[in-house]
Amino acid sequence: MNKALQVTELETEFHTPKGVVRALHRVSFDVQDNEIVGIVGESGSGKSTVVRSITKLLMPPGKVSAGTVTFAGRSLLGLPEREMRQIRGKDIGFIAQNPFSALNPVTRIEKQFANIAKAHGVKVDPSERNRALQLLESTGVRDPERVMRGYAHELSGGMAQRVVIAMALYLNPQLVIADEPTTALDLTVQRQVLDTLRRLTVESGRSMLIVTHDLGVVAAYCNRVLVMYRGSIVEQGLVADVFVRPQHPYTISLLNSVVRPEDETPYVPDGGETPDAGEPESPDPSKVQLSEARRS
Amino acid sequence: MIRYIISRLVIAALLLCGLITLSFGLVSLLPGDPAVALLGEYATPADIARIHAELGLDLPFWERYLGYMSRTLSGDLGHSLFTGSSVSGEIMTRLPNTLIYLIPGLALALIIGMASGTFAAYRYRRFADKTFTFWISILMAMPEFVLALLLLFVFYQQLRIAPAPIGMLSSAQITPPHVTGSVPIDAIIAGQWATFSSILGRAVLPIVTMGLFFAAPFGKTVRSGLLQVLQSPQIEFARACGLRPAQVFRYALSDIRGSLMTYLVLLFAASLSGAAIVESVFSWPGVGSWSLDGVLKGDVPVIQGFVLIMGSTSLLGYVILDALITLLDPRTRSKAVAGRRQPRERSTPAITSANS
Amino acid sequence: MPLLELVDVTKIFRTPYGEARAVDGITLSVEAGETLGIIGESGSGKSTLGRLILRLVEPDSGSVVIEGQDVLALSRGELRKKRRHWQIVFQEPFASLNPRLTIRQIVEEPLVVARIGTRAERRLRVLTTLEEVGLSADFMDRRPANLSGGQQQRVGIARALVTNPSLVVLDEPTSSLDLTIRASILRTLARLRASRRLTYVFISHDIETVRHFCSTVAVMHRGKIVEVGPTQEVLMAPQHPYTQSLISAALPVVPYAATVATTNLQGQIS
Amino acid sequence: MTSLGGRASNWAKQSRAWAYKRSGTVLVVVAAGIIVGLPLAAILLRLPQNPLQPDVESMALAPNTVHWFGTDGNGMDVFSRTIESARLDLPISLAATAIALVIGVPLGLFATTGMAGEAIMRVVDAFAALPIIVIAVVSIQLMGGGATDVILAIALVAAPRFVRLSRAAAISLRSSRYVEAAVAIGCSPIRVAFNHIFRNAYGVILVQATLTTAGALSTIAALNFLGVGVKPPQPSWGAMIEDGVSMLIRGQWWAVAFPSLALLVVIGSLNIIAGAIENKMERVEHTR
Repeated sequence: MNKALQVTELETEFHTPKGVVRALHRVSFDVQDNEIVGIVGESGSGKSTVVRSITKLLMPPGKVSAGTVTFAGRSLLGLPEREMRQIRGKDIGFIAQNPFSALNPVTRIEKQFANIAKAHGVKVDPSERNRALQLLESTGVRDPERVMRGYAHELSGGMAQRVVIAMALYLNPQLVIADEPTTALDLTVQRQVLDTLRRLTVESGRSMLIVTHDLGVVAAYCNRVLVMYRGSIVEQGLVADVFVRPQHPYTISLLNSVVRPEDETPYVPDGGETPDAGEPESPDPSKVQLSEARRS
Repeated sequence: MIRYIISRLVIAALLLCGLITLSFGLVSLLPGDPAVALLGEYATPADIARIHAELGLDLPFWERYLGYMSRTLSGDLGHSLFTGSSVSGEIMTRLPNTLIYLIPGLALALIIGMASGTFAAYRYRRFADKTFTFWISILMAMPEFVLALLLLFVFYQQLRIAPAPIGMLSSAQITPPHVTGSVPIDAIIAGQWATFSSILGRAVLPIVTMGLFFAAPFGKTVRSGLLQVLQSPQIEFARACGLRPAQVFRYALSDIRGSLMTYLVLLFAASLSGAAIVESVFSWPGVGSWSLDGVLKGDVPVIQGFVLIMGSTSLLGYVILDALITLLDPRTRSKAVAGRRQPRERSTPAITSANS
Repeated sequence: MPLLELVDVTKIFRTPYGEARAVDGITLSVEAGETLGIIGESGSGKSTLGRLILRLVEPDSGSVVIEGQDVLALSRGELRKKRRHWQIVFQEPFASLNPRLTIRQIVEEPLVVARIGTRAERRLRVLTTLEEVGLSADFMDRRPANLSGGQQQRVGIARALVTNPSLVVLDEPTSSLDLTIRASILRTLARLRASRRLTYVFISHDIETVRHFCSTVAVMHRGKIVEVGPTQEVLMAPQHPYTQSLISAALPVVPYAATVATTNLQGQIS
Repeated sequence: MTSLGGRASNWAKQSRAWAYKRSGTVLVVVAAGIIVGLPLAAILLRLPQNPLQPDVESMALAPNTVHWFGTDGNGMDVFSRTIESARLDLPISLAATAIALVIGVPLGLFATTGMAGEAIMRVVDAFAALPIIVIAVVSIQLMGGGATDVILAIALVAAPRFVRLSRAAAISLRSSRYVEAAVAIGCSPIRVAFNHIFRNAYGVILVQATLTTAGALSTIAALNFLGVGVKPPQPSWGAMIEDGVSMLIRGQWWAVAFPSLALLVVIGSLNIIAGAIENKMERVEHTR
């Protein structure tokens, strides 16, 4: 099998007025063709930072300080923003967590499809529009014609997420990155959306990297899993191996907290304290950014 | 749709009646007697009684109120106690003089504010942003007339490239033949382009004053609004789809469009008030200096007329704004058009501008 | 006699766009010492039901009886006096704590309001309650923003328990927390239930949590309870189609992992 | 997550961060010093020249060792007059803000619902549609024109803003989770209003009060510039600027420049303090 994505020794830092905070420690993994890889971890573990570092969507004060990201034979981190922009949306599709905050509320859905096409130099004509319609239909959107002509707020959560998926897949990307794609959805809808996602990615020759905190999603949909804790990958391997024979104490603690919460003792890292008992957890870097923007 | 617009208009009409009442009430409470103001302290009781009768001041309160209301609604704003000229006529001839610098001034503020605010937001915490913040803080601390005088000193007194602050026309210019009474319009009608361009030249400093003064708070609003929206999931998704920077900026702008428009109308209302000050610095014969004169002399119909015209202008601004915001946003439009619009708070950003 | 009894409780939200029956004729009873789980998806009306029980929202019709007391018959003042016996823990721990108060002020407030104890007695009570929920005395003078999510929720639990209530409504108390922290909060709640003989109404959208935590479960769908019964029965053999679809949609973490993992852990420790 | 860098670079970074933080504090202390110090200086200190004494011998003198800021067209000392202006201008704007606060905040906090609340908001809206300077001038004319009248007029103009602000704060806080929690533990409505709503709203109100003081100062200066309000010979920055315009046109900048600078510094100081309070409030709430 070929490697669609290879990440080696990735390190990311956040430069705050209080000093430098390292968010990722030597993160290395790969995603092969036709495979779904899950990243699990708790809030602040750096799983979203991995995704943003790969796609270079990290906002200041975040900065990748070391490592390489190779996608389809090209090294991404050295690419100028211009070329990176061409890769985003066309070669790497991105699915956001909350569809309502991801879609533009005042632009018609069809216009948003057209904008994506235009950005990548694809001519917007009726056949192109038909392709979008078909894509919407294949993601399970009922009455795609009406959805195309409407706005995001007219859709239910599940339908809106399907629209987002269709947009991410619009230009046939080889790799799809999904950041908690079903967290904002209800249980019954979650399963349908994930099924759709699986059908449209690996079953159509693509690969997918999926970030989640839900071990059930990983167990049911992923081939391989990366377990992240405080900015490092503490364990990775086939889901069947990791979930049945977890090696790292944190993974064990994570699995136990779901399966038998009544007699689980939280994982305590060497020399550290339980995150919940002593000092507050280290701040989630993405939240640091936001609160600073709000301040000004 | 039609139902929605009608409901907006009805509300506007009700507010207009309230405004008329307010302007009547405000001035009726003036402690001084307009007749005394007009005739001087040594007027005989007979003279005062005659003036009272002329002005209708001897009538009971309700009759005066209803009379005022009906006259105002039919477009008659009365006559100045001092010059005897019709208030609505004066406003009609002077309003173009004010608008000739006010509109370009606001447009300038819009351009400077938009450009600098956007630039600062994209260069958040870098040198350009810090420079921007520094100059904004200075401009925000500067009252309008101080800014006007500073510009005057630099460009007229020192550099000698701006004309003297003595109004729209220098004595050398020929006054165009009287058609509408408004000098710039008459100049256009008469085809006196030299006169007209001289007026424009003299309007440059007032325009720059207005432009800089209102660019500061507007730019600040643009910057903080953009900073927030540029961090939003919506913009992240747009970038993740590979949209061009210009497209991303359009998405960001559409998100803060409503609050920017609201702010612009607030600035417009504030600028009508600032007009009095700018006009007194530049001896500009607009509505501002005229009304100020009236207020200082206690010229009741002038005050009432001015309060009414300015109030209803900004009222109209608010109504148009409210309708535009509702109709431009598909989320509120569908509800409004269905005719079952929820009463909602208009989100007016607090004005932090010092003079407004 | 059941501790909590709801009969035909209905709440209709009226908006300019029409009426929404958030809670539609619900009849329920909870025995003392029992934990009733209410499970449902967003918009099913489960949170509104929790607030109706405590009369934080006024029902349109029906009756709510707690410990033989008709809650809806109480006057505002009487209701305030009774609140110390019936408490609630909210979903968002940070949002439910006043950011300007210290932890001590937050936990002490129910005692102050109910005029319980002298200043020193209250202080002691706050201290012991905080310890009971797993927080040391160091936390007393901190503010909510300096605590982690799990710690904030412990404060929320301490505030609910400081007046020794008999009934506690838990409105998704762990859904915004991380997995490992979720487990330890649930254990704390279970321990308190045993030591204080509490009755819980546990609102959740997570089947796994309800399976481990509740003796009885009620499934809510569009304002109605579609199925109610002992947890194991309902989850093992669901009768109503909605419950069935809910359970089939759940994504369990491979069940046999647990035993293996535990042996592994024990192996490491020894 | 851990902090990075060797000991040396760490130290350099920390000291830079310290200096950065400190520079903000220094700025606020200086700003507060100006706001408190200027009026105190005007009241307590003996000014180098009599600010009310015209002198035909020394008209329109440029800044020199005797007249540090020069003299104006009547030969009065600009430095003494600039300081003396703080005696009235600052207290008047503070008093006006205080009155506006006392009227506006309770109206806003308690008029959140019902017909009374709606009516109050409509009046506030109508006020927003009126040109403020004109309203201020009209009401000062209406009342006479002494210092108290100026205070009342400015308070009248500023109060609606406080109504709007505190009402918005009260409405958003009333639906907040912790206010619901307070109701759930049995707090009385008065306790909820003070311990939970006001305690969290006073930050925004304080910021607005500081900005309003700055705005009041600017409005007072504008009124005095237009010749309304405090009567001569009592100096005020606005009136001094107005007096100096004819000198300015001739190139004698000092009679306008120094009172303008005083206005700029004082208003700027108030803005800095408002910004600092806002920052502080944010930090308390969002330390996470």
